[in-house]
Amino acid sequence: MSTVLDLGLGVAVLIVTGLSLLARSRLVMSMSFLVLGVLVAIVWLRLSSLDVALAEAAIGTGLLSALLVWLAVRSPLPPGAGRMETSHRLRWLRPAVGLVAGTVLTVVTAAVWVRADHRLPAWGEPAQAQLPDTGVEHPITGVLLAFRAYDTLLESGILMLTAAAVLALSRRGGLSAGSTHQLSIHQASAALPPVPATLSWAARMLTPALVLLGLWLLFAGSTDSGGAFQSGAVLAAALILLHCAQVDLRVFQARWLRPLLVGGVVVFVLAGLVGPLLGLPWLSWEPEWAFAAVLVVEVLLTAGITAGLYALFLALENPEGVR
Amino acid sequence: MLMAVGLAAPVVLAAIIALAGLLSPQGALRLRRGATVLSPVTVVPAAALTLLSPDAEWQAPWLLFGTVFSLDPAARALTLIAALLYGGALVAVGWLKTKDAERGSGALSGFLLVCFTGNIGTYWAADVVSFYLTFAVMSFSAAGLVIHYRHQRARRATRIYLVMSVFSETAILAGLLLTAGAGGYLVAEAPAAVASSDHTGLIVVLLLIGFGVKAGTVPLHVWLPLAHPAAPPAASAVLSGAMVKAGLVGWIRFLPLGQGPGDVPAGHVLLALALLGAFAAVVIGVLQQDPKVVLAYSTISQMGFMTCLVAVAMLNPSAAGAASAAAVLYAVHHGLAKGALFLGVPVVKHYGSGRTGVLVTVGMVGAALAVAGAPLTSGAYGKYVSKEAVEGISVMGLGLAELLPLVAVGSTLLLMRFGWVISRADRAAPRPPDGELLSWLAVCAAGVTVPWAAGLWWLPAAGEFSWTATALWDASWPILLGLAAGAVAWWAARRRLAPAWLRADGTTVQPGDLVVAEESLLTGAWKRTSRGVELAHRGSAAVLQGGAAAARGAAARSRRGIARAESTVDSWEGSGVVILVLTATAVVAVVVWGGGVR
Amino acid sequence: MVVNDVIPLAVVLLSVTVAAIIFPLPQRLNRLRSAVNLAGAVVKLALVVLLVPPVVTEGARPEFAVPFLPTGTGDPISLVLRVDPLALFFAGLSAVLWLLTTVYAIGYLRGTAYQSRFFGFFSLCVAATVGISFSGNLITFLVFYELLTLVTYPLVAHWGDEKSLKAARLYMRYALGGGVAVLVGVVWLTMEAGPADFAEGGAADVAEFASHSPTAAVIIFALLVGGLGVKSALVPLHSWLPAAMVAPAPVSALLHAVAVVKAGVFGIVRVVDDVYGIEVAWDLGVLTPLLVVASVTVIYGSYQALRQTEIKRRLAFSTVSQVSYVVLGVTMFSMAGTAGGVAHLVHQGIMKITLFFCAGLFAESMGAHKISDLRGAGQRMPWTSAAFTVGAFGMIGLPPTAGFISKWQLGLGALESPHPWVLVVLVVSSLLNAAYFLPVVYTLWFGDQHDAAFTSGHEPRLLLVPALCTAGFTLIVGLGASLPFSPLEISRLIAEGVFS
Amino acid sequence: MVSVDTISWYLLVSTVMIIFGTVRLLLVRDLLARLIALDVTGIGVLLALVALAARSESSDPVLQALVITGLVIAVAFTGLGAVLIRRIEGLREDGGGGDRS
Amino acid sequence: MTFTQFSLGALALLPLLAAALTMLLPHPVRRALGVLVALLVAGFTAPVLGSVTSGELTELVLGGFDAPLGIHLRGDGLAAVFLGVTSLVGVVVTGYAAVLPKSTGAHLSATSWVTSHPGFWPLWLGCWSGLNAVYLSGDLFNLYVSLELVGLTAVALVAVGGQSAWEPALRYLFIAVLGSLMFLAGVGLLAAVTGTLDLHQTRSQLDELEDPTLPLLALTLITVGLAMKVALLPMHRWLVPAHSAAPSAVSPILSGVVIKAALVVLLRCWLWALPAVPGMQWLAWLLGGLGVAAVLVGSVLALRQDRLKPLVAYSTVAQIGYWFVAFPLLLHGEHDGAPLGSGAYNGLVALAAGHAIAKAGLFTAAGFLKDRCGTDKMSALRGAGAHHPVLILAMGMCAVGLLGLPISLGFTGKWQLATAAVGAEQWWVLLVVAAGTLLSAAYLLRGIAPLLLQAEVPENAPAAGPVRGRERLGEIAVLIFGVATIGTGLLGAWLGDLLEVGAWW
Repeated sequence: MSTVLDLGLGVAVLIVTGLSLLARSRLVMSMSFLVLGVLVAIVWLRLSSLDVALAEAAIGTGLLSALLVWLAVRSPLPPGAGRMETSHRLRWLRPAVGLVAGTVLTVVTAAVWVRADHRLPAWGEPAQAQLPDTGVEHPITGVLLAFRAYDTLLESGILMLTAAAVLALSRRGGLSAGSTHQLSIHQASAALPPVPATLSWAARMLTPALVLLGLWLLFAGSTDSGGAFQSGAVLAAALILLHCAQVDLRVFQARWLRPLLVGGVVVFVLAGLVGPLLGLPWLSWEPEWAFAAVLVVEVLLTAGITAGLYALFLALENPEGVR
Repeated sequence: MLMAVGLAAPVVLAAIIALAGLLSPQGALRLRRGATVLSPVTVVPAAALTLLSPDAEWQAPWLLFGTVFSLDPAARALTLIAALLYGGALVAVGWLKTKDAERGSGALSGFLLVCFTGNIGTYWAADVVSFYLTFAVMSFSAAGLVIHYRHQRARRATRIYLVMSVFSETAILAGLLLTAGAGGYLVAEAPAAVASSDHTGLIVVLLLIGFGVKAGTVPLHVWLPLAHPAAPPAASAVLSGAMVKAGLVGWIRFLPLGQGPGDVPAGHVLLALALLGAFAAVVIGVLQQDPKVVLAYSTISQMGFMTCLVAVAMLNPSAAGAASAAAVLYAVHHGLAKGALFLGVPVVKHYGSGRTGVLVTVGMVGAALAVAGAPLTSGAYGKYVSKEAVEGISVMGLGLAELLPLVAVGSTLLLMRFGWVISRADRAAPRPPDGELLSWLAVCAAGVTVPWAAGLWWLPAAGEFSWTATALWDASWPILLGLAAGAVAWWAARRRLAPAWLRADGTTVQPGDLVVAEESLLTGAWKRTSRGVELAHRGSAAVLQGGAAAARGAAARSRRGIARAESTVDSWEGSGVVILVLTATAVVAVVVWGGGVR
Repeated sequence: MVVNDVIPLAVVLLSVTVAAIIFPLPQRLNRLRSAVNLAGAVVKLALVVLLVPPVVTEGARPEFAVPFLPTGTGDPISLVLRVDPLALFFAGLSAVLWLLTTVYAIGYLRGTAYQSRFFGFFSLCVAATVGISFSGNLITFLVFYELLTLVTYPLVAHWGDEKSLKAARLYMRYALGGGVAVLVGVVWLTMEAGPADFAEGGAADVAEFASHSPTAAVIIFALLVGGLGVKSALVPLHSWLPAAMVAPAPVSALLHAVAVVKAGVFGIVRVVDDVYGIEVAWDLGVLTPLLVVASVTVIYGSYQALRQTEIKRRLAFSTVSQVSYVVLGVTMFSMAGTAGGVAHLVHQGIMKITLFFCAGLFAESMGAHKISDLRGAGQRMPWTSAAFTVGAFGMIGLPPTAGFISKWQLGLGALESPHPWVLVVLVVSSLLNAAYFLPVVYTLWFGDQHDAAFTSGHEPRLLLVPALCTAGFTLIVGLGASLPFSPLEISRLIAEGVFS
Repeated sequence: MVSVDTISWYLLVSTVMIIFGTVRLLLVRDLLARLIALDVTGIGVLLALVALAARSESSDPVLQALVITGLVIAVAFTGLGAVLIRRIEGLREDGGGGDRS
Repeated sequence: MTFTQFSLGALALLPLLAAALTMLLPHPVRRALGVLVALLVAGFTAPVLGSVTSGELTELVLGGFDAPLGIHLRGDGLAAVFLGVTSLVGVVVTGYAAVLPKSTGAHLSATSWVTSHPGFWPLWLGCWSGLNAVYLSGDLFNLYVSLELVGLTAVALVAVGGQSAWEPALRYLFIAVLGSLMFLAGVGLLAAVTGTLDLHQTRSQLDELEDPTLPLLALTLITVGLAMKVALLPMHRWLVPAHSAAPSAVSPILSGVVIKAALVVLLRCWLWALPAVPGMQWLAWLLGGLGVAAVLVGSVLALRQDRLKPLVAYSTVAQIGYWFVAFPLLLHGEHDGAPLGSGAYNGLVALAAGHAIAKAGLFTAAGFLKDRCGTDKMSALRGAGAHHPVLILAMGMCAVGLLGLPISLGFTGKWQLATAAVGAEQWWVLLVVAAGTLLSAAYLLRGIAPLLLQAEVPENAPAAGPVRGRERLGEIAVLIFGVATIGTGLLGAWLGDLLEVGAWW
């Protein structure tokens, strides 16, 4: 049974992949990608990776696809198409090359995979053994915030800096508190279709539920599936909903967005600095206070991720006078 | 030490004249005038040296490659006449009233002074390098004498003189280098070294050519008839009296005379050329109109005589000592006599009339007789010892001893022509006696005495004059013959018996006779060579340019190709195609072929 | 001894320091710039003079080394500054002539723009030259050799017009091409025989290498000499030199007399004498081809000089010819010849710099660029003309100038050597030299006076004094050739070392 | 514990996704399509990692954590890309702008 | 924990922290903080360099969790060299950006476009953090994360250059991310068969592997991905617009150090993570061939440019070629003590380090001129150097480094490359080095020299205006690069010693 399921799932994934890659319309592409996200989340559930599935659902399907769909909606036709005619030669060359190269690569890679002599990771046992020292019970959270906290820190840095980057591409270079304000809803709404009242109402009603879900995911993370990323994504989704419902978030954006954005990283680094101050390596938590540290970091990280994702969304609207 | 002073004093004074330019114009003029007046004093150390220390030597191991100057009998005699001639010339140039002085007299005196140093240096040099040094100094500073008047003739003469000097210097340099390379660094060892060298013939030829220019050997004499008339008379006097003798000295010093088997071909050639010079110069000389040109041809003729002696020394090693001593003695005599004649040219002009006229006439005739070798003159002594030296050598069946007196016939003819020409020359307004007259008188007086003294006391190898009637007759008949021939010629000229083309005004044969031919020969050769080189040059340049153009074309094509390729990857898709192809190729190449997946 | 070891480094750094001070100086601080320049030059001369007694008489070899390149195995290759007589010889030349050229350049460039840049690179150029002279191995030599290429580029291009830039580009193309050839040669040789420390009589490692694989040794020799031949303007690699005459006169003077051309020739001397060793080079059979090339260069350069009507171009081709005398001397395989060649290194320098100084003076004061423009210069600019005459006589090889000394010594060397025919080359070249210099001298002194079209011949003192000094040197060096510490004596010492 | 065949299957699916995404990314002109292709490639890579994680008993936490990290990075670059696309197309809408990308 | 170990962590985390903090600050304070942090980072580099100089490999086990579970930071020779170079470039560029804020890009103010961009500061510090993380990382996945940090911040740094920079930035983004993903795919492949992510453990695990195909495939993917990020020839087209459109303070960072991050990762994979697998030489030869093409083609293309910054960018493309020319030599003599491979490796690192400094200087200078004159068209810039003698000198020094003439690391690198080639009897390398040198001379002379030396400056030339004190300071930055280009040339031997520490052999 499982074979059929896997086969079906796989084929579905490939079909949707094809659709999202080859479709002519941007909207179809992005919607297909959204579907792909859902399918992949299922695949990951099938591969017994609940956390990843959650993350995919929240981040991948939720936010990532939302970004793309939004982009497709805002500019549905590929502008400038046909303006830059490629030479006649390349017209038939491109698909041919793509086909041949893709086939060759696939065949070779598949052949290699088939011959591969898999070896199970060597970190299974030490991970089990050292998990108690981290103060968390959920192994994935343990990996994220203790064993490979460095990766996580850099990665939250990436998100923060990406947010910084997109803010920098907005008015006033993301500098002043008013910057986010100015590119926000007022200019954007002029172009957006008016939001139906029902949607606005639904968004407002949905928000507390989402916030709750987010908080649950956050605090569950230490013991069970879930964690800062999933939680942050849900919270960001809540903010975006509110934004779309034209709730006035200006004060939040002006006052809180940037502090929240950097808070996670700052506290993470400072927490990492405690170790060296005590003579331990960077980013080490003593078992005694490990849980507290992880919790603080996780909470602030969630806030940071929320802010970062929200900022990405906010920055999608072009500031006026972009030229 | 005196030697060093003798060499340095003139140079120092010349330097002062040159450096006077540092002062204000008036100051410079005053200083130069003073130096000019003082200049004759600088020959005194050299003259004193010849009288006081006959075997002086001065070594300066730090100088050049180690320098030695020393005095030997030949040098002693020649130095004395050089000192006299230069002294006379300097007096003639310097001791004049300012209004009579020639323009730029400072420069003329300066060049004379430097020339003097070079000239006595060639006599004194005891090593090849200092010989070459002094010879070059003399040669090139003489150009300053020739060009003095800067008129067209002077320029041409200077140019030709310089070209010939450069050839001469180069040949001498090569010859001396070979000599030194063969171990003859010191002059005393040079003839032996040349004789034992692997390149004896080459050295001899190089030296004959090199010194031949200076000594006026045909066909290298052409500068003489051009330079002498162009230069101021005082300068001509030293040119003819002292400087041309340096070539002779060079031969005597370096040719392997008295060494080896003798009878070398070079000797025969030299002898033939010398005789040709001695006689041909007469023919050409009598056809000239300028008195100094006539004198110049006389010099060529006389130098031919002396060259004969050198040739004889080459051909007959056993007679080498006597022949070269005779040559030196003859040179001493000829230097003073000819110097007196040259100095006399302006004297005749300025003092030839009036109270001084008689004195001038007597002096000039005396000097002319001496050159011709009239009995009781120094010329007779010189000719006598020469004849003794060449006894037994014959040319084309005629004994050289019989041929040489005929030179005196020629000389007589030439000097008659000189007298004729100069007597008809313009006379300037008489002026009170000054340095010009004084110096001429001094040289005349010296001409009477010095050769005798030098020959008898300093040059014993030359032998003494035999006061026999034969000898006196030997000295007299050529003169008489010459006078007779001259009278016939004069008569013939009066009657216009000579063919129309034969005119004695320097147009039938121009001064410098062969120079035109030689010039055109040289320029032609140069043109041909340079045309050839030019062709080769242009050819190679064309090949290179063609190559460069081809390379440029190829480079431009490849640049264009690269740019086209670049424009392909300019677009994202183009770049994407390339990247994909590359990736696929890499994977296939590495994994399939390299890794062995089949 | 310890102090002596530091002197070579100090001499190099001195010039660099001078450059570093001068570069940022604003244009208007002329006095300060001149003062720094002159102080540097004087101190440098003093330092070099300090080295003479220990090196020449006591036989000391002051040395300074820093590790430079890793070899992967064993000791790193060092940058070595070592003073041997040859090094001192060349350094002395550059020290003396730098001082004079600096004075000249200060006068020459007075009132023009970009002086700080000029003098900065000028000092660097000297630093490179001194570095070349003190180099103790091929790598160090290469370093300074390339440095020289670079720092002379802005000097050649100094006027900054299209012509200068083009000429400078040509120069760079040649010089870098040569530099690359040398680089390849040095890399190869270093791989095969180690860093090739200069040693009198040749490096032992190189000799051993040459005995195993003569072919490779010959190819490396060709690469090295071919590369160095570019700077030393061996025909057919000489075309950059006449083109580079667009540079300001002091630069041309320096280029021809001390720095670039000389560096190339000095390098050839080093390679032949101190890397391969003359015996090894002779056994490899590489000397005779080089001798032939040098002979061709001597004649061809003279011939080309004769064809030129511009003063500077004639001088440039004369350099092509004259510099090859050095190569001629070094490759004719005789001790006297080597001594003559090495001595000519200095002699040619002082004579040629005199001529360039004078050419610059004529151009500045009379606007004379062509030889025909020089008519009557002897009256208007007697001192310059006199200096020029001395230099020209030197070039012809007339006694008692320095040029005669080299020519004589080379002639003796040729007779001692297996190639006496070289004497013919010398003689023909002398004739040609006379043929192209005497007319200039003649024109100077005896040429027809031009109409009053020319400005009067003012002779600025700052330009004149250096020219007179070098002219004086030309005579002094010639007259005092046998004095202790004279160039000839030192080169004889060097030649003895080479043949020992 | 997931069977080896399943793992291999998903690895194959991921391979196809990666390669398909890459090919499309490199050859398509539309900016949004490129961004989506990039995301497909990214998901393909993550799918491979998850499949590898699934080899262990009770799916390997370390690899899962890495995948989550990878997802966040994917969002980050997609966000940056999306904003840039918006800006660029904003320029074009205003008429003009470069045409190279 | 020693201070050196502390420094290892601080080098990556301090700039990140600072980047976060700067986001909260107003622009002038950002500049001050930036300079302070730059100096601190340089300060932390010193102990690492110090301990590596004394032959010691510093290792930090983050969180106390050993590999393969945790992540190790390793301060070995390669890391130390690039940390040092990055610190140098970083400090100088930071100072330059602080003094001349208009070099940091252009942003949209309330009403119009304004030069200077406050967003530069967090992005640059974040980028620096990523760079240091790349150099130090001992873990393959961590390398991926660090690379992404570098890549995304670098893209953003390009994008702050204003509207004209957006398209190049986007193109760069696609390439950078695609490259990283290919790298990650390769890492996944390796992890499947090794079960570890640690570099050293990967190597020992692969040593036991019989079938070479999977490591080869992984290496190929990694290599192609990273070569894309380094901009090896046929994959170089993104670099030119990105590096030339970037703000003046950013181009030197991008060309100087950012592409080196990918190179370091490439070296880590080739030399540390993988043992000598048969078949690798195929890839090495492919890279070598592309390297040769890059040297030649890049130079020729540089010659054709009519704007300054693209010229300098193409020069980077050409220089990149040299690093890859070394690859075939890296594998030589792997078994016998590896002297030849080590020579090529030393040469490669020296070339890359030398290029970092020299190119940073040249790009800073190019940006300086562009900012000052408002254009980088070379026809408009002719004679621009007339008023900047120091700039001329400095650019000349940098050009020495690029030409690979002594004294510079460029020379040291070429020397070692060439000696390694002679040792391996790969004569073609000598030809390439020679041709490359001459071609680079050609474009530097034709392109840059007239800017500096041409005397005829038009009256109204933008460069002719008065030079402000700040701009003089900016010139000093270029001068520092120039002096460093020359000065580091003397450090070749030391560099060789450094690289011995923690080397793979």
